[in-house]
Amino acid sequence: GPEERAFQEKIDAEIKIEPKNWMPENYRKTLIRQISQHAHSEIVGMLPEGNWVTRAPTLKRKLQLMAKIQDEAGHGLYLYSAMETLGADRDEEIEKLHSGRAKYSSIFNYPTLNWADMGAVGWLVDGAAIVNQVPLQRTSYGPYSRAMIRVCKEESFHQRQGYEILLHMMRHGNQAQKDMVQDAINRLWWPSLMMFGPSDADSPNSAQSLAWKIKRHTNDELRQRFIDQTIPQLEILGCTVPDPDLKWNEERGHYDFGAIQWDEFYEVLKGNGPCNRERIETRKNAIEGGAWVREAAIAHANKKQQQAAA
Amino acid sequence: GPEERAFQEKIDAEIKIEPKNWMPENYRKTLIRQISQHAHSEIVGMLPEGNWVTRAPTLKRKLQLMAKIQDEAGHGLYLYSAMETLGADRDEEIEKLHSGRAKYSSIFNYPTLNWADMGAVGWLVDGAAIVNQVPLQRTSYGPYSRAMIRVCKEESFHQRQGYEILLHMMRHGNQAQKDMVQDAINRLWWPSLMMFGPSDADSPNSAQSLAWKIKRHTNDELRQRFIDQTIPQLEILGCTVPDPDLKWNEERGHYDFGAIQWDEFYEVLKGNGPCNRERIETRKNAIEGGAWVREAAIAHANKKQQQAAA
Amino acid sequence: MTNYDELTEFLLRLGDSALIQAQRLCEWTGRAPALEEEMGMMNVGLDLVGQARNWYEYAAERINDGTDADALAFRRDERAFRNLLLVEQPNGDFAVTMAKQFFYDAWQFHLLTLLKQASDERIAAIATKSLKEVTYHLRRSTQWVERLGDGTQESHERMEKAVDTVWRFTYELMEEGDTERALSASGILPSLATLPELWRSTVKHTLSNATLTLPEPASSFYLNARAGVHSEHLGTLLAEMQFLQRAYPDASW
Amino acid sequence: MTNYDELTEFLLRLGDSALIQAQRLCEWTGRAPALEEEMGMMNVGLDLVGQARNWYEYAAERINDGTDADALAFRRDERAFRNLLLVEQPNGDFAVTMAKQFFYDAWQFHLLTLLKQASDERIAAIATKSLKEVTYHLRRSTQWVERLGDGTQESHERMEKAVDTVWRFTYELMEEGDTERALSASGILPSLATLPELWRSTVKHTLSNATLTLPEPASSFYLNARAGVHSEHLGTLLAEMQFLQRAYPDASW
Repeated sequence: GPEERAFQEKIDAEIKIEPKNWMPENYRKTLIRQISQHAHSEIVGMLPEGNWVTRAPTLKRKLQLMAKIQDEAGHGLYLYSAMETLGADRDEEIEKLHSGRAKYSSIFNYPTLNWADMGAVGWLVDGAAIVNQVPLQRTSYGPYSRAMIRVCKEESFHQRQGYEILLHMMRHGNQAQKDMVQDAINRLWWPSLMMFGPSDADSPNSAQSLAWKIKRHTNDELRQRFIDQTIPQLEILGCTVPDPDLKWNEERGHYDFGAIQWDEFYEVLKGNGPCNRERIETRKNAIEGGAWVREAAIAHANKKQQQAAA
Repeated sequence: GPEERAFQEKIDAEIKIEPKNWMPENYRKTLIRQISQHAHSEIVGMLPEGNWVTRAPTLKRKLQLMAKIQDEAGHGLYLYSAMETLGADRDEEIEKLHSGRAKYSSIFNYPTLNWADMGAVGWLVDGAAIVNQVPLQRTSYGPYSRAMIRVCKEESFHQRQGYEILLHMMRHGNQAQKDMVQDAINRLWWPSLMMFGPSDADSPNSAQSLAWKIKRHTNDELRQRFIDQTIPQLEILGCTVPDPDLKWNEERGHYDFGAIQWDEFYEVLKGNGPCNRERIETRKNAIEGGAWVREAAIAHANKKQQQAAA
Repeated sequence: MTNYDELTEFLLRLGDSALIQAQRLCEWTGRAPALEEEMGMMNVGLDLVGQARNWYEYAAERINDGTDADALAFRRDERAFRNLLLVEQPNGDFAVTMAKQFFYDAWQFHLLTLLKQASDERIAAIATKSLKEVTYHLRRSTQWVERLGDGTQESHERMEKAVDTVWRFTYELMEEGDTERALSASGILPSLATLPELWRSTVKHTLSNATLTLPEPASSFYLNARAGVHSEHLGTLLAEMQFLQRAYPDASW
Repeated sequence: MTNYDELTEFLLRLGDSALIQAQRLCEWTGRAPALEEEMGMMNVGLDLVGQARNWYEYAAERINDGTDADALAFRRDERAFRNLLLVEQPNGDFAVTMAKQFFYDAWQFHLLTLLKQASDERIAAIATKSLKEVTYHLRRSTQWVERLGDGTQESHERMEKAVDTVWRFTYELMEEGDTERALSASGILPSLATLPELWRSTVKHTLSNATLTLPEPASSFYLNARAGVHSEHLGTLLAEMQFLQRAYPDASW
């Protein structure tokens, strides 16, 4: 129809779509799914860090990690707000998360097993997230685009901080600490590459999302960009990644890399990852166990309102 | 009456009273109260040790502490059994404990704050308990007397083990460990002396209990005996007790000692000690939270019985 | 253990209390009843770790034996910690957490207000900076105590129970210790004699707004944070918090 | 980290599993549903710490770099622990604790029965001694699984849920690792190839008696105790268990 044509013309002209503008139902649904997944990921992503925030080794590192966790809660909040501008309901979307109908980034289903994981999560996981998200600052939906600008800024900070944790351990640490860093990279490398999603060939929704400028690059393009920018940093650390096929390809101007174990990715996605069950259980307990608190807050606000009206 | 006379004659002749024998109602009640308090003390006494059994520093020390805790559970069992021969009900008596109507040894309301407490509890607390209990091996009620014989034997073992923990820390430990030992003694000394109960002058039930040979010595006699046997051991440790008035009295042939702060004793007895609330709450949660387990065991046994009968 | 002077003891009391309160807040990560509270608790926790660091740095300078803020936080044992008993208590439900937070915030608020006038400039400066943060903390915890106390029947009962659960540890907030009196007498600190009344007045006001019962003042009972005689909860908290510094004593992080 | 040979790895798998299972039992102290169970759990725990010590002593002799059983228990970090994932899981309620105990006991029972035939005499001797204890453990946990499974409606539901909660960690009990295969091939150990079938058969029998559903065999998923890739629960358990050895590295206890 003419509305659809006008919509696509705006998109093509890089004019942002705003909440009150007409939009195709599928655009709305795709965005709700994408933004809510992103919001869920921020919240679930606090849990692997929560495992170490009580054991951070110095006051400085404790402050950094706490600030990062706080930022993630904040990102969750903006993103749920952006999502709500599309007419979705935060509680309903969270309920989908808890019942397994909504996804979140698979990486958070891996356990954090040593302190270097707090560095590697910042460097690799936030690093991969940023590569995914930088183009989303220019995504076609206005509120999402603006949320992304703020999120990216803070995540770049987290990424540098994470890298600095690792660099410090490699430069000033003892052998046990250096082993921790390499161990963390070994465990988190492949899951980080999986964060960009399946290869373009196996990513059926990508074409439409690209046309709508919800996505701006394919999964494989972003994955390559991440690898290309990360390997030089890895070399400065003096570490390796667990991929014997990784090497610079002069001709392509990119790093070649080995085959990703997509079986593992799909297993984790299906709920069979190492920590899926604990993550969802923790979140469900938080929200269900906190129902009485939220009810009290509402009851109290109502009382105050009635008193003010009387 | 003649029954009462016959009863007292048996007592005077050191013949044990057995469950089926006639006994004055007050003798029965006094014994139920005393044995149940003793049983409760064994059980509550596991909790301060439970605080360190997960942190025992070596496999040997862990095994020793676990064995001690197991023995205490065992003592609780025999003692409740002895009490049940008097027609009392274990569940009812435990309910009295949880509702604050029954007492247990006040010492277990003090916190255990360093590893040396595991030694000092064995040496001082079990030590004081033994001094109290050795005469009870000859107490007039048969089942109680027999339980005491077994309990005393195991507690002597615990006492020696506790002392050995302290001796090892003093002889082979570093300064921090020696400080722990002195600290533990400083905290546990006075509460251990209070374990013998108020001075005879303030102990109204003692006379009757002595006549009935439920008790065989006064509180003050037992306290003096404990001090006299403990101070030489203290000197071997190379430690002190926090009592400036303690000194050998050549004339009396006993150690003189300072005034006991009975205010603190009565406060703790009233439920206002440092850990009374936690101790009772833990026990209540264990018994109430485990109700479904006990019900299941009964239901299962009934099913098996019915199947066997069919 | 190094023999700390009175001012050092006082600084550790402030630093340790802030750190342990923050550590309990960290335990809530990902478990709060609402996203806004994840942020709120982490925000308060961040302020408190920052305050702890300021107090520790000053304490370390005074101790002057090569120790530093991290060593004070991560290498002292339970018996050397000087934090209020209140803050080491387990989190319990959100009502217990808020009761602890509110009682602690009210104490910090009035204490820091007094300490702004300290003749020791370092203390006055840290107090002034911290007070800005704590003013917000107190507003937040006051609101929550009121919301939960005067919310639903369930929240009211939980909040009453929470106050009852932690109340006995509040005697420390009502007690002017010998250390403080000596520091005031020597002119380093202003008089803190009014602190108990200020604290009780704030608590009375808020509990009343929250339709909660104000208990009689708690009385002191054996446990004594000033002498490092803690409840049994602190030991396992420290085992977790200090793990890395203990397991890798020569490491730089 | 010292490079352990295959037999050492195998000994640590046995020792670490016994120790961590015992540590979880210690957490129940004073909290069991009946006094008889306080005794029962502590009794099993004692046997297991004793077994752990035997395996560690042999491992320490093989490592032969001055380490000893205590150092293996209290000075290794999470990534060096080789215990089954099952035993590090939190206790949950009594049903979860019993599900863990039963699955572990059944594994130990059949494994030790096979190991009695080991050509390595030290292993055969420890296995023979341990098996007497474990035979009792298995009888006890089997009875409890049956009582709870076929008890009341509530206990049945809790027991079903408990099996479901820990089942995914049982894949390790069904898996003959490369280490074991190599040790069998070199004649040090007898073949352990039948262990999965033996374990599953015992579990099937008991769950059936207990009117509980036997799940499909669990499949392996990333976590891998053989490589020290544990769940997040082990780290805090070790922080507590190892505290004194970590905080006082030069102490003798």
